[in-house]
Amino acid sequence: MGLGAYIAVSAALFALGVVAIVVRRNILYVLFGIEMILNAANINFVAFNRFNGDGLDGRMFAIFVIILAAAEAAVALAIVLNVYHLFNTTKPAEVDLLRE
Amino acid sequence: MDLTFHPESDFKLLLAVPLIPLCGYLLQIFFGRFLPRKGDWLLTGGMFATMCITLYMFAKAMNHAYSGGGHGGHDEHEALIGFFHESRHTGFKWSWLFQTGEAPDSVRNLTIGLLYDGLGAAMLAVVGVVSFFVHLFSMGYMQGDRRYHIFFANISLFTVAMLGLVLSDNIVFLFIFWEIMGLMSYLLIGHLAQDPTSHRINHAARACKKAFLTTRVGDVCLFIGFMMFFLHYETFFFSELWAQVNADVALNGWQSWHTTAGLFLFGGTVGKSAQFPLHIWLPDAMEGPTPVSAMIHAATMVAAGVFLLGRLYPVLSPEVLGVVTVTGATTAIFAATIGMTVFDIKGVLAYSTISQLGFMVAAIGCGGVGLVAGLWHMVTHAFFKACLFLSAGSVIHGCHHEQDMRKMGGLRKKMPITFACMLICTLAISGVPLFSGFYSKDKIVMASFLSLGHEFNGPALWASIALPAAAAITAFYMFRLIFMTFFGAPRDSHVHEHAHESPWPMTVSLMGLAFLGIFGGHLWLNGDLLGAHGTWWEKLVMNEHNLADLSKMYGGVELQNTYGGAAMDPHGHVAHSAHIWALGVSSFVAALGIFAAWLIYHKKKIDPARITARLGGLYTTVANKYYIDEFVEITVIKSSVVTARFLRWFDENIIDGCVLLVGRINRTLGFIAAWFDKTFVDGLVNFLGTLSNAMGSALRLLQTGRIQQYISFAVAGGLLAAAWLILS
Amino acid sequence: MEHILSWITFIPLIGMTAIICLPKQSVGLIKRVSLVATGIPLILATWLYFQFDPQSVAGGGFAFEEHIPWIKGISANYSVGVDGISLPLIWLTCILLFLGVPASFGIKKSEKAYYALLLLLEVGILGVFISLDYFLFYVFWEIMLLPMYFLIGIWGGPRREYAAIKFFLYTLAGSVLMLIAIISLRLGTGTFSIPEMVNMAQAGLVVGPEFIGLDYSTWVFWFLFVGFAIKIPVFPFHTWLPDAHVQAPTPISVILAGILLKLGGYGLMRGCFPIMPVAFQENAYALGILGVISIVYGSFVALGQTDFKRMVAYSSVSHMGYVLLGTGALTVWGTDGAAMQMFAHGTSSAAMFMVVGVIYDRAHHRDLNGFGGLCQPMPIYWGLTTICFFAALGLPTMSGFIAEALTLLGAFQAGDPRFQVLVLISVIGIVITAAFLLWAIQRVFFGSLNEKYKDYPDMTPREIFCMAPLLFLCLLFGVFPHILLDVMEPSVQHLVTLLSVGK
Amino acid sequence: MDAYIEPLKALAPELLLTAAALGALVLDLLMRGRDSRFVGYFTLVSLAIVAIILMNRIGDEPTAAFGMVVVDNFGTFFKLFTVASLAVVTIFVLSDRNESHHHIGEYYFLLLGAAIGIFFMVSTNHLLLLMLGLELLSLASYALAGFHKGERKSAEAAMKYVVFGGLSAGVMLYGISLLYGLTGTLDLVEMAKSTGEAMPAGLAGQLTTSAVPVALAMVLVLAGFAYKMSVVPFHFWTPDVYEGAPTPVTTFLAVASKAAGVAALLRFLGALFLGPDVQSVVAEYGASVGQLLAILAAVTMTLGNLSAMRQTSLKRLLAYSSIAHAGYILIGVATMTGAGFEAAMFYMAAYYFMNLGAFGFVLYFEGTLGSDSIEALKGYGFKAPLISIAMVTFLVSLTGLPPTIGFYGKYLLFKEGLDAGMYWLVGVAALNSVVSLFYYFRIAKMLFLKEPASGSVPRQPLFAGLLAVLCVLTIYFGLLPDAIQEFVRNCLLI
Repeated sequence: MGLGAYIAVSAALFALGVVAIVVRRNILYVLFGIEMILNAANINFVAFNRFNGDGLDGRMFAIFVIILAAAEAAVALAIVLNVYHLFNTTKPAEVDLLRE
Repeated sequence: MDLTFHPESDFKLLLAVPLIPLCGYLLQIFFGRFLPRKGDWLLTGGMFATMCITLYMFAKAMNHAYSGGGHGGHDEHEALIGFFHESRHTGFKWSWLFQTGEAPDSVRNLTIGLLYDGLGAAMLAVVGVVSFFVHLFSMGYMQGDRRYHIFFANISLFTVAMLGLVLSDNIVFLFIFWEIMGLMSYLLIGHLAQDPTSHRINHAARACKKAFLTTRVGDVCLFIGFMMFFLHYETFFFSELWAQVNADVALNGWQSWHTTAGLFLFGGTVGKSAQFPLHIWLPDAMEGPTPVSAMIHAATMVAAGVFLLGRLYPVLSPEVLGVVTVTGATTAIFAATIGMTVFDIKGVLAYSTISQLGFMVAAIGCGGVGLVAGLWHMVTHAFFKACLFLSAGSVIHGCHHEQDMRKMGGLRKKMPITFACMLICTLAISGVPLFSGFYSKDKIVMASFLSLGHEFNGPALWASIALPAAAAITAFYMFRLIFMTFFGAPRDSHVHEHAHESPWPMTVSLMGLAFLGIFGGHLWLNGDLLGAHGTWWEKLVMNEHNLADLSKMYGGVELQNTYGGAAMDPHGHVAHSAHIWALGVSSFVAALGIFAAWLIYHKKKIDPARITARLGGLYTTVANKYYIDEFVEITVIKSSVVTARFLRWFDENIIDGCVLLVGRINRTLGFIAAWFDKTFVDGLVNFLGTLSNAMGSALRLLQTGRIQQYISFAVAGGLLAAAWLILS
Repeated sequence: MEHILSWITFIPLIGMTAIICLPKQSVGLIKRVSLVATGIPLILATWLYFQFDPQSVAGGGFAFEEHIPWIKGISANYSVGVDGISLPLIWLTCILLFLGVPASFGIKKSEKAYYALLLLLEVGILGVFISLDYFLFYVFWEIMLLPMYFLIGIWGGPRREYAAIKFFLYTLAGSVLMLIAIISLRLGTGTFSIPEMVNMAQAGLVVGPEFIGLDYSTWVFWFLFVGFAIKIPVFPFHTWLPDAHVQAPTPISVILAGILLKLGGYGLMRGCFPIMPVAFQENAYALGILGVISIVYGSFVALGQTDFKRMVAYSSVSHMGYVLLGTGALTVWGTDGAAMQMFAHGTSSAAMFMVVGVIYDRAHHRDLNGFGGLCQPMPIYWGLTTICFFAALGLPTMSGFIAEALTLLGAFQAGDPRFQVLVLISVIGIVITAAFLLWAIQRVFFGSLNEKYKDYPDMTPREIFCMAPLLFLCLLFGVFPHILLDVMEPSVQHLVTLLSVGK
Repeated sequence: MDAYIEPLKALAPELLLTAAALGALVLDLLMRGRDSRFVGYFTLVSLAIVAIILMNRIGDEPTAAFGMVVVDNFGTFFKLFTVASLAVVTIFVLSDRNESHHHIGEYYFLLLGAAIGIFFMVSTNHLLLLMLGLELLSLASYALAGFHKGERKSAEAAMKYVVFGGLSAGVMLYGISLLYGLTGTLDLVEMAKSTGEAMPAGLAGQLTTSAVPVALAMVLVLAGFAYKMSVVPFHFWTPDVYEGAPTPVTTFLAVASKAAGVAALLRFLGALFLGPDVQSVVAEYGASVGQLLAILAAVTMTLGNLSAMRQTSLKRLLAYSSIAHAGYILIGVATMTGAGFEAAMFYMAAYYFMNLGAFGFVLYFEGTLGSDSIEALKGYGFKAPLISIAMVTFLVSLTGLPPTIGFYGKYLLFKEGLDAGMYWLVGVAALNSVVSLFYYFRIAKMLFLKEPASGSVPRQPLFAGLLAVLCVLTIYFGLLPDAIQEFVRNCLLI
């Protein structure tokens, strides 16, 4: 299985993530979308590191990204929770006090 | 006393001529109100001094002229040119524009001085005398005016302007004084516009504006004219201008631009001397107090225009002179006809002035002897017209500011002195022999004949027909005035009862001027008594039988634009025959006119009403001054006002609101917030404002507040960027 | 006295600081301080004017120069100096600002801020006139805007906000163009020093890239020109002027018309034409046309006005047209006339605005048709007004006449014969100017007196004190023009030689 | 052992900051959150110490630590910038009248945390560390944005911020991964240096073979920076978050966080395209990237100014103005020259004074009037003259008129732009500064040209004093910018 396949997968994942962020009604799915993007990046890192390049840069990076993702998820969820309390909705489309 | 000409001392004297009244003016304007009698004595006294100086200098001039020139001459240049003095040549000058560095010596500077020649001498004397008498007269006439001291200040500054104009040796300063005169005429004609007691307050307000603006048109022409001459000859000085033009013309002949420039110069005369079609201001100038009218009509304003022609005669090309002749002759006959229909006593005089000015201008246009005759008529006319006006003023004063002749009549008994003076001057203006007017007018007619005899051309022909006719009409309406005012039964008893002779200052000045009205022309007799040759005037300016001497007037410049000269008429035969004819014709037409007036208005053989009825439309046309005023009102004034209104609209709506349209559209789209409407309504501001505002509003549509839409926009943008980077 | 220019310029700044430190309540003291802070510069400037030897700058160069390194990062220097063109304007500035203070005594709203801004304004104006360094020039140029904005915006008439922002925007729009041009000049010449730029221009060394399809000299020239033309103001950039004038309080209109408009003309003579002489020569005729349009158009629009102040404002448009016409003609007389016109108009138009102010303070309206017969209750006012108006319409013995006559004569002699046509057209403006001024006099002063103006008081000594000196100057320079022309002449001549390089 | 101690010295500021952050947290616990102001003072002190250390570093030779951290003047400049702005922000927090000063110790902790993130962000050539720093900054910022938990606006702001930020972070990561894949290294210098023979090829090689992925990666990475700098089209979060977040936080985002973005971008571009031994191909590619940035700059400033035109909320207006200013800064960046970068850095310095001042004013009058609507400003100038005059000065500076530092900054940007031949861009910028006058002076108009409404405003002398100082500095450095310019010169990247 060559590098191309990995890239294809990650690209698909990335695209899915973006789409999810844009179209899904529920905020949680939006957050999932973000996670998907991060993981798409991860796949790239690992794959590239595996196929070309010596050293562990890519894998290290992937690990860090996982940590980042966790931290970000934590913060994000806290915020979303707070929003839910104040707006009684999980639909980002309905959270639009701040606009022109 | 020593009557030889000493340039240094004499130029200082001459300088005093305008300066005395000027100082008087300054004193008067600031302290006049505090002086006893509001300071009229101050200015009148000053004017008396001025008059004395001018007369003294005039005597010198006479002496100089009779002693054949050269006496006063310090270098043979002056000796050669006979009686002619320019202070710059005797080192008496003033660097005006620049005084330090290189500039003073450059052509760009203006080093000015005095010019005192025959023409100047005569004019100066006339102005001095007349304006003194006018001052004197005013002391009586203006009593009780609420701005008495201001009036005196202004009228003396008016005189200053004229004196300066006569003395200036370059056209720029002539122009400057010319303009000042315009200002003063504005103030003086408008004198009553500030007097709530005057019932014609609004007329005065209009009249003064009209006078200034109309003459201003002429002034601008004059400015352009001498600008064009400067462009080619780089000098403003009369003497240099004459010399260079004639040298140039002698070499290359007259060029077309000479004519153009000459016409522009003549435009100045047309404006100031109230020639057709710019004459419209002069009748309205009646709104000023009578002494002012006297000044304007006799000594200052209108004389200035003729004087200018005299000064610039050598630079006018024959074509221009033709135009001058036609204009003058036309004006003469045209104004005369109107004069017959006017009932305002001052109005008659006003139109007579215009017509007489026509005579002068036409004569100058004829050139040669005509030039002299025209200028001479200016002198004689100054005397009798001043007298006529003052008499009219005296009548009006006597009749408590009643000006309508139809209300007068039979005043002969009530105010004998006035009557006498007025009669004398009427005889003079009608050109009755032995009165001053005759001599000049007769020479004018002669001049027209002469030029016709020399060269049969349209202008000369028109002049030869129009001028005698005008002379006849003049005689007619002047005597109409006399008969209606002084003879017959009083028409308005009320006016008649209260009529009274005027106080001494007025009568004295009347008599003084009347005297000159008789003898202003008779002075010709001295020299060699009864000898037909060499009147004082001819001595002063030329010898009519030898046109080459015309150059004496212009510092020995050989004139290029006038006909004849000794060669063409060696023994003066043409001149002689023309003289005989002129004598006959002018005496005849004068008699004719007077007789007709006597028939109609004294003997009442013919009822004027019938004639007017017979004439019908023609009469009304004439009576309405040929509708010139209305015409101007419509064409010039209305059009410019309309233009102004339009341009204002244009400015406020098009220029300032260049893209107001965009604003409108946007507003209808409802994109503009209220404050914006309020703050930026038009102009570039509006353009920028509405445009950017509209775009702003469009952009606001992006900011929906929905995070996911934001993200989709962002992604789209990112893709665009990527695409760009890939494609580049 | 080697720092006299700096003193003249910055004494008002000291005065401003002093005023800021003063308490709001002590109005009298504030007024006195501002009188002093404007008076001292006036004295110094007068001394300077008569101290100045025109011949010393005959071949170019400047007098009373100061050069101090300022911003090393871009090698901009604080270098100042005067020549025959700037000195009279500096003098004029000091005069008008000094007269502007008593003229402002009528203002009753937060005086402290008002006088502080007034003094700041003076600093800006004087700074522009003395700067020989383009960066410095620009800084001062912009500093002027702010006080002007607030002076119009806070103390102005009903539509003051609109007028203020309009003034600000127009000028800013011009000055950003200027900024771009200045920067590219800096890049092209490697210096900010105006004299050096001029010298390089003489040697044809001012070169650079083309922009929006125009070659370097052309676009830089037009950018600078527009920047200054808006201030002059030249048709069609003039529409800010009437609004600004009408809304501004009297003393501010006086300063606006008297000096700020001159900055445009001065800028052209100092910072635009000599640096781009070739482009100038190419476009000289266009400038002449613009000038004539301004003259004729301005006078006609003025004739169409019914608002006294608007009329006067448009008369400024008309008069400033002569500056362009005269300079464009590229003759010494023409440029003399232009330089003189700036001074002449500075005095006469300032006086005219004071005239308007006097009547507005009494009647609280400016409708020309609403007056009539005012010469009866107010003879002095009528007298001064007449002098002032006749000065404005270029009556001989008034400085305006000298200026206009020289301009027209100069333009008529221009090497380019097409200018003669322009002159012939422009004289229409002269007649129309006379027309609307006299018409105004007739409508305001003559005729039967309107009852409600019957008992108006005549001009107060303060008002006379504000107006009389200006009229006196009009007369003085009209009768003795050499007092002014001698100072200008050498510099003007040098300017003309600079502009006619390669001709 | 020294091998570990030496680098730690190099990291002293970061460590100290971390200590301070923890200290703040602990202190808050000890105080039991009675009055958190004390924590604020503690923060100020620690910031001061850090600042002193950093000052002493200016001019030192660049050193490296752990092969990732680069300690150079460029970094130090932005660290100082961060510290300085943080100090002001802290003062803002302390004098925020809408803030109950209880149990908000973590406020300061979060600020310090964000600072740590910035510190790492600006001092590395290694994409991993850069990413980590950026994320740290972001996480802290999310929390700060939503700090007023009870307020819906604040919560919404936080949510939008986190979603948008998360996405951008992901996108950037993806871009980085692509770069890594294309060049086989995460070190920018390496990337630019490698000739392309090696397998995998360096950037130089890839540019010749596979341009499309490079372009993609480039855009994705730039998107990350653009988001931090709030450059169009990644600016959408800005107005909403600025409006919703507490004003001090907004200030922090507008100044410090934006600066961090700029710094990172400069570092990225500098290392990649302008380094000493960059491949010529790469350098050329940098030019076209510069073109892209130029376009973004034009769009950004125009859009920012136009949208600011009709705002009713002062904070929102300033948000758009900050977007516009991001555009101006990009001019300097887009020139892709050292001088251009210098201009950009100087403009950041200018931006520091004027924007802190402007936001300070917002905070002040929010605190006194309880609203940030522009209408509420009517006649405020007559009630609180000092700060209103200061505000006008800031506005003048933001418009870019003399005699303020804003003008000089703009002058430098224009100059470099013209020097780099981007006439059209400078033209757009000039037009923009005219347009910007509209809305900036709408505020000035409200302040002074309108008649004041009745009622007086409570005074905050110290706070007003701070604003006055900023105002004076704005003018002082506007007239004598040499000091700052020298400083910037010493801190240049290239």
